[in-house]
Order: sequence, then C-alpha cells, then structure tokens
Amino acid sequence: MKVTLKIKRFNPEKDEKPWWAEYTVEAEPTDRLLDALNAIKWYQDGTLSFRRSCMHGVCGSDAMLINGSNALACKVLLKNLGENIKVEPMRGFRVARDLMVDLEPFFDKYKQVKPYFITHSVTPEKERQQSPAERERFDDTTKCILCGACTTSCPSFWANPEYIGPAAIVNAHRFVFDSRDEGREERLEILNHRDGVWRCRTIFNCVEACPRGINVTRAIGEVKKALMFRKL
Amino acid sequence: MELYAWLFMRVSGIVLLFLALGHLLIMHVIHNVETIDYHFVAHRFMTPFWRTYDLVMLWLALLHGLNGARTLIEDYVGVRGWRVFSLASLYILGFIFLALGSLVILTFQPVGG
Amino acid sequence: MYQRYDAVIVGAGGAGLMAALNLSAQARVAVVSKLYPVRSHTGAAQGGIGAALGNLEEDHWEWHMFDTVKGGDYLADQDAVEILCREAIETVYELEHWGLPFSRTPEGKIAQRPFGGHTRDYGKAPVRRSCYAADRTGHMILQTLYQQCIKNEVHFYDEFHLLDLLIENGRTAGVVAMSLATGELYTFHAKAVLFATGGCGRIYRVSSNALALTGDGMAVALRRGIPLEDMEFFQFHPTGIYKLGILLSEAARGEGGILRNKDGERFMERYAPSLLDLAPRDMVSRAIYRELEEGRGIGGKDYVHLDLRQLGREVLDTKLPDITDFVRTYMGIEPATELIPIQPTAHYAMGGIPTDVEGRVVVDEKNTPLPGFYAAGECACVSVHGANRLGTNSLVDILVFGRRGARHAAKFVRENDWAPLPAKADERAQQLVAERMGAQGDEHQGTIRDLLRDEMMAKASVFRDASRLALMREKLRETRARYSEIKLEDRGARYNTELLELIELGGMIDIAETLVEGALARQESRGAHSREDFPKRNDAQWLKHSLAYKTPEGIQLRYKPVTITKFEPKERKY
Amino acid sequence: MTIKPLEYLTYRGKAGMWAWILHRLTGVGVLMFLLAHILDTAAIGWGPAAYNRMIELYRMPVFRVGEVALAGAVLFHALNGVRIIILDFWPETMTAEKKLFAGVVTLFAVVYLPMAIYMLRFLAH
Ligand SMILES: Cc1cc2nc3c(=O)[nH]c(=O)nc-3n(C[C@H](O)[C@H](O)[C@H](O)COP(=O)(O)OP(=O)(O)OC[C@H]3O[C@@H](n4cnc5c(N)ncnc54)[C@H](O)[C@@H]3O)c2cc1C
Ligand code: HEM
Ligand code: SF4
Ligand code: F3S
Ligand code: FES
Repeated sequence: MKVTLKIKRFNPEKDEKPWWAEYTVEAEPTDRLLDALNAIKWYQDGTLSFRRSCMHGVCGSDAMLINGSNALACKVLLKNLGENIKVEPMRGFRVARDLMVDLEPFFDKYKQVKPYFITHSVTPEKERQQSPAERERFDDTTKCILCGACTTSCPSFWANPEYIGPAAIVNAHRFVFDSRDEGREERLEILNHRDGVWRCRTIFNCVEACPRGINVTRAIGEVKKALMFRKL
Repeated sequence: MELYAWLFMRVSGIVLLFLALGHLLIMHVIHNVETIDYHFVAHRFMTPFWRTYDLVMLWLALLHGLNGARTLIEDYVGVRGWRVFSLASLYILGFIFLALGSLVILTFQPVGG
Repeated sequence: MYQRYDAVIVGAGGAGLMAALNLSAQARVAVVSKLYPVRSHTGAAQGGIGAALGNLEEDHWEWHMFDTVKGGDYLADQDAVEILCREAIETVYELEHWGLPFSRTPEGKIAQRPFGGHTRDYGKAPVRRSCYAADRTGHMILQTLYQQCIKNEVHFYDEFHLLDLLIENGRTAGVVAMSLATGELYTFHAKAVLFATGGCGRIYRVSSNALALTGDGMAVALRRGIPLEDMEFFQFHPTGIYKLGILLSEAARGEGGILRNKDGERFMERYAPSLLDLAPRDMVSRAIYRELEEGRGIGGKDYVHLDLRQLGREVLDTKLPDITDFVRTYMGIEPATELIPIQPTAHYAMGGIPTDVEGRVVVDEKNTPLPGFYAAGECACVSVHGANRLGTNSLVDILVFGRRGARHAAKFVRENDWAPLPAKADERAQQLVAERMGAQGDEHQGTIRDLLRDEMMAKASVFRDASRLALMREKLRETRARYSEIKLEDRGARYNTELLELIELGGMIDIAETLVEGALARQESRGAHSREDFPKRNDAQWLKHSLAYKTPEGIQLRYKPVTITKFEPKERKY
Repeated sequence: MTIKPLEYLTYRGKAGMWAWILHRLTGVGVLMFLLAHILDTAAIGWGPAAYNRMIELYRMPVFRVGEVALAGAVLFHALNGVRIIILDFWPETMTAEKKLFAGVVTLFAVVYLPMAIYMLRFLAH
C-alpha cells in the first residue's frame, strides 16, 4: 500500500521555524512506522533525522508524536495508522533536529531520584534473598526503557517543565518497592518535593503512551500513598 | 507541604460531596430562585444548624477552590514575576472573600423577621 | 576539542559499563558512546546469563566449561573458558548485590532455567544454568550497570561516534570521536583505550541485531593494522521472527517450546536425539535449513514453526512476557493458541578484535599485546566461544572480560604516562569525514546497504561453499566500488546521522570482507562455519584461529594455535 | 518548548485526559460562581430590599440556564472528584480507570438529565 507521511521538520542550523515535509512511501501494511522512516532516509531524503536502534521496542530510541499521540515508531504498524500519517517530535523538550529532541533534561530528572540500589547493611556472600512475591511487587516498573514517551505526553509536564515527570517516578518506584533496597526514605523525600509526585494529576496520558505497558499512574499513585502513610 | 494540600483536596472533596450536592439539591432543585428571597434565607439562618452548614461549606469550598486555583497558577503562569503577583493576589482575594462570607453568615441578624 | 583522561572506554553496553565501573574508582575515565548507554543492544538480550550457581540442581563450573568448549566445537581457548565459567558465578552475585532484579525461586534464590547446549555431568542431560529476569535479563543488566555508573559518577560522552584509534610509536595514545550534536571532532588523549563497541550483525539482511550494530570498533581497529580473529564464525540464531529477524529467545525452548515443520513433526528428534530443541544454535539453524531444503518449510516458504502452545498463557505471560508481546505486536499472532513462523536470524559474531585473558588486544600469532589497547564484549575475541557461542555465554563474556580488561587497564594507567599524541591527531578522522562529506555520486545509501546485506545473506550465511563465497568476494568488490558513488544529501554539521550511517556502511564492507576471506580459506565445517563442500571438521589442519589483516593488497590471513587444557577435541554429538 | 493551548487539545489523549480537562474547567467555573455568590449573599447584610434586588437578577432566564450549567458543573466535578479519590486511595483500581470514567459519565447522565429537565421546566411557561 501507499502511505503519505507528513513530518514536522526543523533544523536549527538553517530553519527559522518548523515546517512540514511530505513523503509518499510504498510499504506493507505490517511494516512498522520506523520501516517507513528508514525508507525515506535511505532512498528519498537523507537529511531526515531521527533516532533508532533496536527496531523492536526495547531500546527506547524512537519515541515520537505519531498521529497525535506518543509511541515508539518501531512499535506501531502502518496498518493501524491509516494512509495519512502525521509525525512530530515529542513535546516539551527542545527540538534538536527534526524528530530528535534534547534528552539531557530528561536524563537529569532521572538522575535526581537516585536511580540506583542503596544498601548500608553488609553484603551477603551469595545472593540477597527475595521471595517471588516481593520480586513481583515492583516488576512492572523494572520494564522502563527510558524512552521519554510518558513524560512528554503529560500535560502537567508541558505546563511545568520543573515537574520531575512520570519516567523518573517510575524509576524511583522500582527501588522504593524493592524489598532489598534501603534508600527508601531518601528517595521518598525527593519525590515529596513540590515538583515531585504531587504535580501528577492522574491524567493517564503516560499510561497510554508507555510502550512497555507499564501502569505508570498506578506506580505514581503507590508512591503517593507510601508518602501519605509515612507522614501520618 | 504539597502532601497536605493534596490530602486536603481529597478530604474536603469528600465532605463537600455531601455539603455541596445537598446544597445544590435544596437550593436549586427543590427550591429555586423563584421561591428564594430574603425571607426564605432569613428564616433558614435562624437555625444554628444551617448556619454551621453554610459556614463549613463556605470555608471548605473556598479553600478547596482557592487551592485548586493555586495549582492552576503554578501550572500556567510561567513567568516568575507574574506568578508571584498572581499568587499574592489570589491569597489576598481569598482572604477578603473568606472574611466577607464568614461575616455575613455569622453576624446576620434578620430585619423585621 | 582536546580532552585528556587516564582511560577512555568506547561503547556503553554491558562490556563498556562493566569496565567503566571497575576503572572509575581508580582512574579518570570517560565513556564515549554513539548511543545513550541505556539504548545499547545489551538491553535486548532476553534469555539469561549462564553461571553454575546450582540453585535448583547440582551444577559445577567444570560442567559449564565443558559445555562451552564443546559448544564452540573445540576452537575456544580453554584457559579463557575456564576463567569465564569460574568468574561467571561471582559476577552473577555481584550483579545481584548491585540490585539486579533477578527472577526468584520459591525459596528466594536467583531463578535458573535450561538453555541450549548447557548440560549436567558432561553432556548427560539439560541443566538449569541460565540465571534470568523474566525474558529481559539483558535489559536488567544494562539498567543495573548504568545505575551503578550514575552512583559512581562515571563521566559519559553520549552520542559521540568513534572515528579513529590513535597509535603512536607502538603505544595507544587515544581516540578521535565526533559529537553528533555539534559535528565537532574530539580528540581524547588517553593512556589506555578499551573498545566495547558490540557486534556487527547488521551486515546480514535478516538480523536480530540493532541498526546500530555495524561493527564500528572492529572496523576502526582493522584499519589501524590490528587483525580481526575468527571472523568466519558468525552465529545464526534459529528462532527469529519470520522476515523481521526479531529474536525469540532460546528461553522459549528452554521453557518447553518445540520446533515443527510443515507436517507438524518435531524434526529436532532426527538431528539431536538427546538435547532435541535445546541443541546448540548452529545445529538447530542448520537443521531448519535442511528442513527447508527438503521441502518441509511451511506452505513451501522459507520458514518453520515454533510451537509455544503447550506452555500455556500463564507461563508465557510471566516467564516470557516480552517475546509474547513481540509476537502479538509484530505478527498479530497469539502464541498461546497459534504457531509462530520463524527463520534463522543473524545473531552473534564469535570473532572480533583478538585479546588475551586480561583484555589486552594482541596483534599477531605470538599474542603480542599492543600496550594500552584493550577490548571486551562482542567486538572482542578472547576466544571463549570458539566456533559457536552457547546461549547465555555472551552476557557472561562481556561482564567477566569487561572487568578483567578494566582491572588490567587500571594497573597500566597507574604505571604509565601518556603516550605523546601524534602531530595532527585528528587528521585521519578529518580526512574520513571530508571524503564522505564530499560524496557526490547519484546512488542512495539504502541501495548499497541492501546489496551488501542481501548478498551476505544469500552467499555467506548458514551454509557456505567455495563458489558462493567466491561470488560474494566479487559482490564485495562491486559494493565497494559503488560505495564511492553514493550521494550524501545532508551537509550540515549538527545531528548529521546520514554522514554517520555512511561511515558505518564503509566499515561494514571491510568487516564483510574479513568474514568472506576467512570463510573461503577455512576448508572445513566447524561450529557456525559450515562448508557444504567440506562437511567434516578437520582438526589436523584447521584447529587454529584465523587472523585477518587489512593490507593495501586486500585481506591477508594468518593463523594461531588454539589453547587446549582440559578437554581434548572429540566429535560433537548431542 | 512552551506548549501552546491548542496543543493541549490536539494531543490525542484518552478518557483520563478528557476527565482532567473537564475537571479543571468545572472546578474553575464553580469557583468563579462561588466568588460571585459570596458577593451577592453579602447583600443580605443591607436588608431585604437589597437582597431581593440581587435575587431578582438571578431570575433572568440567562441566569436560570446558567444555574443549570452550574449544577452540571458541580455534579460532574463532584463525581469525577470521587473517581480521582478512589484512584488515589486504592491504586489497584488504576487498571480499571476507563471503567471508572465510564461510570462517572453514566452516573452523571442518569442524574443530570432529569434534573436539568426538571430545572428547566420554567422554559415551558
Ligand atoms: C536479541 C538478542 C538477544 C540476546 N540474548 C542473549 C542472552 O540471552 N544471553 C546472552 O548471553 N547473550 C545474548 N545476546 C548477545 C548479547 O546480548 C550481546 O552479545 C552483548 O550484549 C554485547 O554486549 P556489548 O557490551 O559487547 O555491546 P553492546 O551492548 O552492543 O554495546 C555496544 C556499545 O558500543 C557503542 N558503539 C558502537 N559503535 C560505536 C561507535 N562508532 N562510536 C561510539 N560508540 C559506539 C554503542 O553505543 C553501545 O553503547 C543477545 C543478543 C541479541 C541481539
Ligand atoms: C462536590 C464535591 C467536590 C469534590 C468531590 C471535589 C474533588 C476535587 C478533587 C479530588 C480535586 C483534586 C484534583 C486533582 O488534584 O487532580 C479537586 C480540584 C479542584 N476543585 Fe473540587 N471537588 C468538589 C467541589 C468543588 C467545588 C465546590 C469547587 C469550587 C469552589 C471546586 C473547585 C476545584 C478546583 C478549582 C480544583 C482544581 C482543579 C485542578 O487542579 O485541575 N471543587 N476537586
Ligand atoms: S515509563 Fe514507559 S513511557 Fe515512560 S520512559 Fe519508561 S518505558 Fe518510556
Ligand atoms: S500523564 Fe501526567 S499527570 Fe500523572 S498520570 Fe501521567 S504523570
Ligand atoms: S528502535 Fe529501539 S525502541 Fe524503537
């Protein structure tokens, strides 16, 4: 089938403002949007820029705004997009070029929540024990690939770039609910900050956007609840 | 701090659920502006029950609404100066309304009841 | 731009990050990576990491060692394999101590599952050795290592593309890389350099590898006169999603998945009666090709079925959630009730930059190290995988040798000063960029890339023979000629991904050349290298590693002996 | 970088996003009314004449319709408020978020339609 892609382009090196480019690609209905983007880049217009690597939704490179909502270009099939497809960079971060945004602020927020294992007790010789149920407790949030689709779909984040954002909270959740971790208090303290979890207004765009099927809002809710019971 | 604001929104929300919906039902559905007049209100304010009801509702609704407005300002007023200004106005305005409303409810003495 | 560090690590996958963690405490280290670290392909690894923990049944590192040697068709260096299998155990515990969320046994220990070629008691029966975190073990490893790097404040240069390795007077002096964001060249002056740039699976059409896996590190080393070892051994994983090549982990068969041909027959019974579907990958891939050749592909096409129905929805959703999701998303198939079309997919380069067990790059038959240059991970060849890698052994390899390389480099950095930088350090890189920027031809990049990948798939994949390989040699000549006719449309400096892809493609052609030459020369079948015109293994002549050098006259091959300690070569049967 | 108002609406969010937009709008709307209501009620302090004059104002049809809208706003806000509270205190329910929203909408329709018709009966005269 033939599909037409309208792509929002912007190269700060030479463009004053963003513009729309239109391409027509011959493709299979079961092709990924990323296949179409590659076809453009490799056979039509080499200047089109975007990030990609794994091609199957595990590296988090190619989150973008596709027909009005965030998704990974390698995880949506053309047959689900119709014949006229609109592709834009994710909202809320500076556009570096075409479909690539500046991710430094995104990773900075991630780093703020101390996204690493913290323990003070002595390390055992073999593994630390953890029951399957305890492991299950935070399974959902271990799936995050830091693609940024959630944070850039969140109206609270658009309004307030200071908001730490769902991705960072998801990664904090992964440790807060890990029975082996001992950094719970410090992390909760960070999330309790005015630009922490309280900025979330349960909008659920993040859940819809997450390519890993993480129930982001639920994770945020669990953190809120943990904070509430800690203080009361 | 944000935690308490958040919690307050939920708790006041639950209480308001009954107060505001009750108020809505009584004043706007069962009665309506055609049957409401000075007399009606004056009569209602004779009982301490309705006075307390209205006072609690006023406070909760106003604080709830004002805190909501605060969130909106923090979200959408991006420029620092403007934000401080808007927040300050909000607090002052909020205080005035709170005082005015309470004054009316507390000090009301029916004339020629 | 000039930057000076004690050590520079290129690549931020499992190998690079492990090295960074082990070096950063003792030296000033920079990690240079063309992808954000968490985008590295280690994150795609699914099935698990092999270590004889014996959490569910008796197991010993010696058994693991035997399996690895045998799985590699006796080409692996056994001293290195011994280190691999011994240190695997402490490495897995170390990961756990860094918080890696392994799946658990009911008693709360690290869970383990069976995997292809891993057996108990020297080949008696499959053993549960693969430590896993659902089917996203690599993701967890990558995340955990990156997290620890953040904790230890490792210095990252993200989205910097390696262009050149600097060698001055026989010593490593640093690297040159380009910043994607600005297009600027950075010269990193360093006492030690460690390459961990991953594999090169994108030289084939159907591949489980990420688009970024173009073998850049290997190509850069090759151009600097360093040989590549055992490049003719390239592993095809039996179960890639039909056409797309997306991997369905061996864990699927470890949990009980079965391969079936068009008659619904479990054909592995004929090829590997004892290990069946869990035979090593080279064997299963060949079995599938045989079935296809003999007309037992599904509907006359070039695929067979992977049957996961007997696992049940519960196991699929808890133990294999990701691959279940891949099958649903990309095929529109429900694995709990339907059969999955699969075909072998290019997966893993056994070969790479030759190193010794300390991670030092060695440049000749006598294993002479190049001072200050290290390599680890898939871009390196220690060689622990020999002619065919066993599943779960790469994750062990990248971590064990990433760490060993770093430890040796730490010592090296302490004891040595910076080698002087060559006069115009970034001259060659500049030249490369200028040349590519000047590409004014009229061919699209995609056309040439397709040519390379399609031809490699047809002529140098699972089964090989002299005539097809010779044709491939011709095709490579054509590819190289047409490469210079490519047009580059993007002449900007910032985020010029087209330029970088063009440079990558150039490297892939070089790598394909080493592979084809190595394969042409090796007149035997061993592990993943299967010559139809020489179907038998020939230890008398070919029990040796190849070293491919790039010279102005083309690829030159030399050979070095295999280290054998505990296990004498025997016929390989499962 | 800054997101324009229009972009909030062109993002194709689902139930949760519309619930949020409506919740915000109704919240602000009700607040505005509340402020006005405090002012008019304050007139009561000036005696019956003043107050009744205010009430007279509210009897205008425009305001009557406005009153119905207000009732709708309060009702929706209240119901959705309950949805939010349920989600917040029982995060397990988040997986059923869309069902909850459907519940809010249904309940709203069931209560509001008869109520609105009842309140608008004066229009028939
Ligand atoms: C789908 C899949 C599943 C797998 N499953 C398993 C498994 O279950 N068990 C197992 O043991 N193995 C598995 N493997 C193999 C294993 O994952 C890889 O071999 C291993 O992760 C390679 O790690 P690495 O650190 O060497 O390289 P990678 O993780 O590939 O990292 C390469 C790094 O180098 C950087 N780089 C590359 N080129 C440049 C350049 N020019 N300039 C700068 N930086 C550069 C990249 O940015 C990246 O950070 C699997 C492989 C695949 C493809
Ligand atoms: C009738 C019962 C009510 C309930 C159950 C209720 C519930 C809530 C809740 C839970 C929130 C928080 C939303 C969030 O944090 O995302 C909220 C916000 C808000 N409420 Fe109410 N509320 C009620 C009545 C009112 C009234 C009477 C007013 C007006 C004075 C009002 C004005 C607001 C405003 C302005 C907000 C902020 C909106 C936002 O942040 O998006 N509410 N309400
Ligand atoms: S939570 Fe989901 S959407 Fe957000 S960064 Fe992680 S994977 Fe991406
Ligand atoms: S979209 Fe935003 S407001 Fe909360 S529920 Fe998701 S983070
Ligand atoms: S390319 Fe890796 S997530 Fe899409």
